[in-house]
Amino acid sequence: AEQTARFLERVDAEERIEPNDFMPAAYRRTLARQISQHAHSEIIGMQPEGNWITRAPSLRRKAALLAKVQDECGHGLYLYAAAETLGIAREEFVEQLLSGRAKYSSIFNYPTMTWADIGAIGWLVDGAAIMNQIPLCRCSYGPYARAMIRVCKEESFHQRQGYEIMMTLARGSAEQKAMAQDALNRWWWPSLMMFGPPDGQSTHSDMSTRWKIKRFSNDDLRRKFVDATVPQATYLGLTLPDPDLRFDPETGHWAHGAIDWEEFRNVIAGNGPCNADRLARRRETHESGAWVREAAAAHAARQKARRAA
Amino acid sequence: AEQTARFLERVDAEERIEPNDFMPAAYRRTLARQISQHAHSEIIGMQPEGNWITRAPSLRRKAALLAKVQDECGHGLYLYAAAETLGIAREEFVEQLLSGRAKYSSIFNYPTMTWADIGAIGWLVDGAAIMNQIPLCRCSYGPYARAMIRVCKEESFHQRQGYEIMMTLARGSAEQKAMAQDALNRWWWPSLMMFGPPDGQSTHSDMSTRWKIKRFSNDDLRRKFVDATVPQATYLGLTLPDPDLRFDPETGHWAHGAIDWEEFRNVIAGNGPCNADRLARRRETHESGAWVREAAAAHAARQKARRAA
Amino acid sequence: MEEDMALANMGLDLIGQARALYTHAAEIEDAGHDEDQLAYLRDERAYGNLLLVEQPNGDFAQTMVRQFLYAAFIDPYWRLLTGSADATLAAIAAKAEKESAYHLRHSAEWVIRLGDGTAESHRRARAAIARLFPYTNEMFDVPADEDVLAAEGLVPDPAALRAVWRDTVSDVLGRATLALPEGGWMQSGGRDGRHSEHLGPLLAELQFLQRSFPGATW
Amino acid sequence: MEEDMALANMGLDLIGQARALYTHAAEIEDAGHDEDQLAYLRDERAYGNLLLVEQPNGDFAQTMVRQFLYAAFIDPYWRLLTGSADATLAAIAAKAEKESAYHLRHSAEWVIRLGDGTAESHRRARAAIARLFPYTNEMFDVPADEDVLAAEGLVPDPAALRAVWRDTVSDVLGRATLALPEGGWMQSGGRDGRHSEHLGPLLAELQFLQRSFPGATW
Repeated sequence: AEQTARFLERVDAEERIEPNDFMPAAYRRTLARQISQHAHSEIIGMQPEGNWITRAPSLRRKAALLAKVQDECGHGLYLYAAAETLGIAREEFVEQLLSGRAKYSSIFNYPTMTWADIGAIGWLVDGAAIMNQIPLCRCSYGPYARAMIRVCKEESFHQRQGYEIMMTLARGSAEQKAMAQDALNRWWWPSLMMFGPPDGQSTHSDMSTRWKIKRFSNDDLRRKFVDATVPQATYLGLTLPDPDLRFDPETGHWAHGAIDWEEFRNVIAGNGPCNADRLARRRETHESGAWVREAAAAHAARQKARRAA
Repeated sequence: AEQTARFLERVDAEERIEPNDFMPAAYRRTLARQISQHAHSEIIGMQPEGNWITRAPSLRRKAALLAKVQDECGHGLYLYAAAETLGIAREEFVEQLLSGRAKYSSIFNYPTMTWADIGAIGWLVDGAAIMNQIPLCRCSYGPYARAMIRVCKEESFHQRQGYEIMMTLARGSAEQKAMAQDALNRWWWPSLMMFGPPDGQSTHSDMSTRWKIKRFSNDDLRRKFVDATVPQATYLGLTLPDPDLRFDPETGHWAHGAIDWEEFRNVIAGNGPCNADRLARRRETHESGAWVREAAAAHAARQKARRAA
Repeated sequence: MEEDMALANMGLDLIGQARALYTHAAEIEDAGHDEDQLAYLRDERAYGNLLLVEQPNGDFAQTMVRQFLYAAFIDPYWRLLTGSADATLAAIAAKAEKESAYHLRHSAEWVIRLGDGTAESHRRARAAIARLFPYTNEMFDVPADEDVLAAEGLVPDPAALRAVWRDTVSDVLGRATLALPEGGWMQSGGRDGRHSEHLGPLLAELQFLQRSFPGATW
Repeated sequence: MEEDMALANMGLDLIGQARALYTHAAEIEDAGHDEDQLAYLRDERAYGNLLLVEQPNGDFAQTMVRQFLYAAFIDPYWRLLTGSADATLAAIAAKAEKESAYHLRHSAEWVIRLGDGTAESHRRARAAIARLFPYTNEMFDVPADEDVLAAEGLVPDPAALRAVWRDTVSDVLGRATLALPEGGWMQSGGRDGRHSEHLGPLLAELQFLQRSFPGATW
């Protein structure tokens, strides 16, 4: 109890908690869950964009998309490393993902149907991710905060790239502009859902806020995102698919229409358009790599034995 | 010896030899080899054309190509059935193909690079096959002769289809005409090789002729093919890739330039552009079907047991 | 190889049905289009196919289960469509129904063989059903604007086929010693052009030549 | 996943090299083309790539062996090209050589690990070498018209690299406990646009969007 009090004092003083410091078991559990889910999201998030690497419409776009997907893999790796500092091995996190017990961001269960989806993901999904992640750069747990600083820097680059794809389409032919609008129509609402359930319905928020893992409420972050995105859409000449969207002069914020939380719960529960495909693909990749991992281990063991001899 | 003499008399009298009739062991061996090679050629021949089913340029062409590849499968099946009448099970022939011991027509070791190759195969390869096969409709072995009658009917339909594809391309845009000419350039010489080595170098011909399996020499059949094809190419407005080709007014036949028999021997020996791919593909298909064959057998056995019970 | 032949037969029947329908649609549209225009020059979002039929072949169990689940729906659908007030549509349906009856019989026999075959084939068949079942509900939705056509007696109401489909599937799965999935989430969106990621690469191959040589005749 | 990163790095380096070369080629050609014109709007027969690099990924052994056999050639080739009389080409080569040296080291390490790993990885590595070796001789042929360029000191003679390539491959395969294939038939034709059947579907995906929306900017 005294340790816990001391821990809370340190958190209040904005000190960073490091792996060898004392931390309450629930804090450790919460962080392990959140960081590993975040890592899983990066890894699964490679799939919808990876779907367009072979079909990217120019070499420049192809290189940028491949680099982006590679960055996501890198983010996954930093985040697994940050989660491992909590005393759980990466294999365990991977096993949770493959068995379907662990969650990942529900947005990656939507399919990428056209090239414009690549632009919309960069602009909206990475944009929403950044809103969520910037406060995490000041999270009380040191390794997570440091990983997020690096991730946020790359994400904002991705977000600008995605916006630029949308801009090119919006200023292109009528077909291209229609493709951009269609992608916006499909990705807008799922992006708003990325901030999680409305305040009051969120199950993990209270303690997370107390522990300075979470610094803003879901609704606050969502509001920031909408405020930032509405003028961007206007600039693109595209229409947000929300007839109820309006600027509220009293609050100074944009107010959006009702979100279909039923859809959100369904996708989280495994019923999104691509949940089954995403996990199946991840499992296949993992299984088809088994013989390679075994070979690498066998070779390393033999090398070690040779050196010892 | 008396039986053999009687057998030769029957052959001379143009009687058909049937499965239960006496036949010399060498006759049986020769036929089993020839018919099974012919069957293998049909089965392997599905691959170069199958390569374009998903990319066929219209629904009509797609349906025709799929039907053609299906016909080749059908031909393979009749021919295996004809070969089985010689007392060897189909599994054995398939095993010879998969192990690489059996040969098949070397023409199918060339790749189909453009849509025009589908036209060229129909026109030239099926055309050459028909030249080879029409005399086989009168072959001394009854089951083979009857299978060939059916095969030839379908092949000549395929040949007309191929010619019509070439015609459409030759009368199309400059790019399409160039595509047709390019395919002709690549397929012409391999088609001439389909008739086998020049007379005198052919190893199996003498006895086959005596037994009325073979009725024309390789060079005779090749000459017929060239005579038939030259005016067709002229009609298409395409140029045969042989600067030495000329009409010989004395013989009344077209004389072609020298054939690169070195290439022929190499492709037969397994060194064609696609030999390795063709066999690998056939093996994969065979292996990936193993569990299905086992399931069908297990179900059939269970059904039988149920009926008996 | 016998099975290659049967699958090619089904493929040919299905291409033939598609061509007949496209040609009829192009005639009705009367905008100078033809079957190839409709198949080769539309983008993914303009394709209103069922999600079920764009699912990958996977292994032989997945291919056969997909064909079975579809045939169990489309065979009685064609039968109802033979009564269409549109004579051409009724004629297309009459031909297609004979073909789909064979597809249904053939695929059902395989589902039974695989389900009641070896442990491996049972496992694969079960996995295929689990993977594909969520795409079956969409078949019974009335596509946008089709209610008008149904009211005029031009097309049947697919919802009416739910019971007969369920009976067929339940009977065959029973004989295959496979369980009929109960409840569970159902996917939709194909009718509105919201596709899985499996359709795009198929269209890239399908349309490549037409797109590369615009306006050429093949 | 670490290996995903490394493979993506190689892919990015190779795309970067291709873009630099295409851009330079387009400048020299001076016909208003750009890198994408050269990559996206040429047909298969106009692609003069090595057959080796169009072979399918297959399993991880096949991917790695392919990259290794190529890197063992292209790394010393880039090194020679740094001495090109064409300053742009020399600069492209100087950058590419650093990248290819890494590709060579990385792929060689994997070939050794797989060859000297488990029985299964050894078998797979051996099969990959048997499958891909026939495509290696083509690397040392002087492409049509390049003799003129070589005479002017613009490009090196690839035939001069045969010995160093063989030494590298022989050394790595030796450490991998894998045999260097001796003799055997060698394939060719890629330089003249005579491709295997693996290239067509790759180009269909690569070029699909450019072909579907002619003249659009992306």
